[in-house]
Amino acid sequence: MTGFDARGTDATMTIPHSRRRSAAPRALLALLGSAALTSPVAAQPAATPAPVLESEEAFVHKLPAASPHWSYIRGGFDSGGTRIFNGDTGKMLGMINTSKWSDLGLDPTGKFHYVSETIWTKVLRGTRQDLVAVYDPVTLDLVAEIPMPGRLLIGSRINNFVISDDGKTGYIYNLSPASSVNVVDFAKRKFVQTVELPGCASLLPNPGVGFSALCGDGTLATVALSGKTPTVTHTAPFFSATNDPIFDNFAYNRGTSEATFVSYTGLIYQAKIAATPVVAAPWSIQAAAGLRVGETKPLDINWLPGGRQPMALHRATGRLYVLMHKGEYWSHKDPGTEIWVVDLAARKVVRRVPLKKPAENIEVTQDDKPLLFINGDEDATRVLDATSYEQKFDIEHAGGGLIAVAGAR
Amino acid sequence: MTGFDARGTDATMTIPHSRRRSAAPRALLALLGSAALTSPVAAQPAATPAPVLESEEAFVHKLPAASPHWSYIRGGFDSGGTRIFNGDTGKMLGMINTSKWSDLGLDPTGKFHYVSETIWTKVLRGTRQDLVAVYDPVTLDLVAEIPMPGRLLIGSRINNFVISDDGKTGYIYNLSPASSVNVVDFAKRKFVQTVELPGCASLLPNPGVGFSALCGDGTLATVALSGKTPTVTHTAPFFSATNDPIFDNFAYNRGTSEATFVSYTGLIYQAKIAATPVVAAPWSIQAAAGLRVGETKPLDINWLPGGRQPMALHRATGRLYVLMHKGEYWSHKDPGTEIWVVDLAARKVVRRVPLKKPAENIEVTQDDKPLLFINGDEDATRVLDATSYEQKFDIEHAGGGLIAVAGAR
Amino acid sequence: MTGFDFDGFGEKLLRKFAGRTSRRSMLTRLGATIVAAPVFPLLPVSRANAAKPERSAEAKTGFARNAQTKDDTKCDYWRYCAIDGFLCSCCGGGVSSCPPGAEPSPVSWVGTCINPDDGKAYLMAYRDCCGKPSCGQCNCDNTDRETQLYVPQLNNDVIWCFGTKSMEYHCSTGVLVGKAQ
Amino acid sequence: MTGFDFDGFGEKLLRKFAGRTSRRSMLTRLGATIVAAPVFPLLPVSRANAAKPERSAEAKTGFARNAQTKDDTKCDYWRYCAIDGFLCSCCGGGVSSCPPGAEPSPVSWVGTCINPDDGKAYLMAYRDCCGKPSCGQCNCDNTDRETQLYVPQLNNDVIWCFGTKSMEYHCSTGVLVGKAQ
Repeated sequence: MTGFDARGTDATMTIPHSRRRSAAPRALLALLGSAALTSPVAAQPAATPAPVLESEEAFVHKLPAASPHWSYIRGGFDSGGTRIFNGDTGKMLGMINTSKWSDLGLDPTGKFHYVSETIWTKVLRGTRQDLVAVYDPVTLDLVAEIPMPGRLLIGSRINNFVISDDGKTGYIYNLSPASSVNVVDFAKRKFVQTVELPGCASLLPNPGVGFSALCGDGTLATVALSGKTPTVTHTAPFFSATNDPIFDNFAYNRGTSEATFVSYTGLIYQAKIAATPVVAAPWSIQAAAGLRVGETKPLDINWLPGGRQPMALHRATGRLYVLMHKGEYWSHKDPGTEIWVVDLAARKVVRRVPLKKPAENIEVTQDDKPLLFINGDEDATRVLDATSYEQKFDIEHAGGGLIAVAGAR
Repeated sequence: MTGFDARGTDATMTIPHSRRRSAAPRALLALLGSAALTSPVAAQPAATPAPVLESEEAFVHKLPAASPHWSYIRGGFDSGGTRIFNGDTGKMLGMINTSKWSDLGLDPTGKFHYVSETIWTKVLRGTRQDLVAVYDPVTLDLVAEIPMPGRLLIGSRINNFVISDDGKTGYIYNLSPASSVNVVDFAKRKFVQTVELPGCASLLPNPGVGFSALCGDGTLATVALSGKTPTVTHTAPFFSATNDPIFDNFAYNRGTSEATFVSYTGLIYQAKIAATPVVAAPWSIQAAAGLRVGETKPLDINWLPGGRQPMALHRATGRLYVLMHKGEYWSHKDPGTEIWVVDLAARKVVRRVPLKKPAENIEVTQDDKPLLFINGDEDATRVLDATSYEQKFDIEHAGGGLIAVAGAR
Repeated sequence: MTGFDFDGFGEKLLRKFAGRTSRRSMLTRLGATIVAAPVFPLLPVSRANAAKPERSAEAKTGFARNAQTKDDTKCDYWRYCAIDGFLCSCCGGGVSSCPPGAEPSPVSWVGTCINPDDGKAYLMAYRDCCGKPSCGQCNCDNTDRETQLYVPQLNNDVIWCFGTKSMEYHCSTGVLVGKAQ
Repeated sequence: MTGFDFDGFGEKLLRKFAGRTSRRSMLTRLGATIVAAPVFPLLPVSRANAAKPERSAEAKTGFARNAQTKDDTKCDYWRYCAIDGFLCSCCGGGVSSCPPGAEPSPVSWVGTCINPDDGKAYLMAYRDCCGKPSCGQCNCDNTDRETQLYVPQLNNDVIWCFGTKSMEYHCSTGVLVGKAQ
């Protein structure tokens, strides 16, 4: 277990006791300081009638039992830290030390929080270190570090670090610029192997098999890890990575092992993830709303999906929440001005929710009274009821980055 | 010379050549990608009439000869980097890698930029490293690192890292929480010694002697370094560190070895820094403007100095620019709504310049057509003509932190 | 120059509470020259105290005239008269306790604040919680009797994370130490 | 699926310009599978070209319809049709050169932009300058033909600082590689 190393701070603490005690009286006075008050402090209780006696002890909070309404919200590009908020109250509960170049992984079994990160020994310079840091989810203390080979540095990706359903294995995407995946054993807390994955990225756990990934040739790759050496298989091509790409920040339902992809033009693809994944024929989100389908040609203005984390899936109801904006093709990073609520089974847009301010990221809690969290450039996160679509409140200074909730991926 | 260590990034580059070449065709295709265009790229010049041929080579700029109108502006609390701007154009010229917990030192002889910094091997954890990083002022490349014992972590202080007039010695303040000063030989690029300085802080170079510092007992301490062991002497007390403190971000004139201090109530103290410093009797900035003097008593509203870097001195003319606001005593961090221009020799406020927005930091260039730079919370830095007081322009996203110019300290 | 006897004050505190804290050796090592605040009793604060409000000069700072005693997640909460930074009470901690995973500094800067309920002055120890990035919530910068770096324990810009495993600044608390007058 | 022959393209470039660059070994090591752009010629751009503007579909993206060719410190400069980040031309560098002390990445992501002066499409190599904190000036995020991480060389979120001494991101440049059609 690699814990903190306090050598540096210890060094500042080893000043001989005598050094302070032997200081000249004038110096001591100065160090002790003086305040503008005229009487010395007495450390005895005053004899006031019926005093309210309280005791203040220095202690460090632990997190209460996790609520499904908690959200984990990244700061902006240059800020470290992921804040945990209670969506019912808007109160901050704590912070996970996600360094600037890191991805947060929430253990599906709830036992740990994992941070896949890249840090240098001297901030911007020195020796590069790639590792998974393990945090206790109750105390938020660092409990271990697992060194590994390199990982890709990129902003705002939710599928570059995924965890197997049993919480025992982590998969970390790397581009160097060759493409590969680090497999890390979380039970033994050690790096296992690097699997080459040329031309693919954006990972999905594949229970009992290994993992799957999207590929630039329009296929879904599946990497089986049970044999002596990893084997990679591909589906037939089902989308065009350059003509109508699907957002790599897609949604995944662990319960059913189903992935839901949305393309730039608004095609919805659903895939059953297994040893041999099956991808269903896509359908149009605009058509599901009774509108004409999205097009790739310029000057064609339509409602299109967009943002950075542009969709969220409520697993139990199969409702997909998609950030939509009006624009031309290639506006796929534009923030959403509406949330479209899609009933995946019925293939219907059941609600269009206009937003007061555009949003880039969206996530939904996985309980039966779900909340929606949305944010964007403005550093505030907004909380909506995911059933009534009432906009409950804003959490100021929550951070404008990726949003995670327990059980969503 | 300690330079960059590229081991980490090297590790990501040592993938065997064959690994990429031996990749499956489908995978290679995906890695190579495809674009939406229909024709392959030809790397030959097209036969267009009278082509404007240009050659684009990858190169890295060097800074031009330094202008006295350049300013060095810190980012906000959590951002790294000090941006160099040309005050005539508002253009950014480059950036010095000032890490979050660091102080910038501009070499009075112009040969180097120094960054006194504290970094950990793992961002927020790991081994603490205190050092002075040395940068080439033309290429902005790191040329050396000088390890040293601890230094104090604090925001927005200009006098915790000062450099002797000959550029050969750096003095770095430490609080651990005992008070001391690291002496670093910049010519030999090595740490020399730590001098205990109980009860004092906020350093001044003291040419031929060592350094001086302000003390909590209201004195000025002088540390002589010429003997075998450092000797510390003190002036008589001349101010009250708790009843009317003087701002520790004071102004210093290297040319005359004179320090100018301003107190919370608006008293101006001038001191000649020498082996035995001489402090003149203070006088009131408000009286110098024809107003009643500042008071410490509550409910007394007056013009008072305030901010974080609340004053700037133009050495050649002896003009002191002070950020002033209307308020009560203990409002010493309030941003200035006016700049008061003080003729130190005449002891007169010669101009009061109202500001469109309040400012927390101010600096003035040292040439004969000086510019004023002011900023505050809003991340823009404003540029004013320091003679006509015309507000020239705003530099957006300049950073809201400390401002440095060549020759000012 | 009049002032606190911080040294004597610290010694008294140590004698009184050494038995209650496991941090004694740390405190001894640091000395008592800076207020060390691992365990402090909250001395009596009678919110219904009928005594006339204190009319000392200190009671009348702008902060003190407007302070409240109900909501410790606001900058105008009475204890915060000299706090600078993010309120731990907005970060998953409390008015005198650290958010999960942060570490309280054993030393602190101090302030003297007026409780509007009884009009009396109390000594506050502002203790930073360390080892995480900036909390970012409830940023306050109050400056009653706050002075400059040459009196470090009365300066609120110093990162008071001495002796913690990581000196990175997360948020600040206000521990009530006792009556100041 | 139609597309660039990036591999062939890279090989040609290498053969053509290997003699002019000292980075040959680096390029060879990286392979030519990603556009490596240490030294590129600017192929002819006739600003006074009287030929009729290209009316291809690509010419008509929202970005292309509004792009200008005069000011390379603005997000709508024609070369920046797929750039994401801080413009080096606002950071002390140039449209295709790095600010002092930053290091150009030998590899880059690419885009295809229309020059409004001749209406033709050009291949751009967006090369990051690395090893300094975020420049912070002129933040742009243009997305013409920008795709997702599974086609990394057409994705503008990747930190393209492979092979540099420090992978920290400072700013981005747009190097003109040649005509695309």
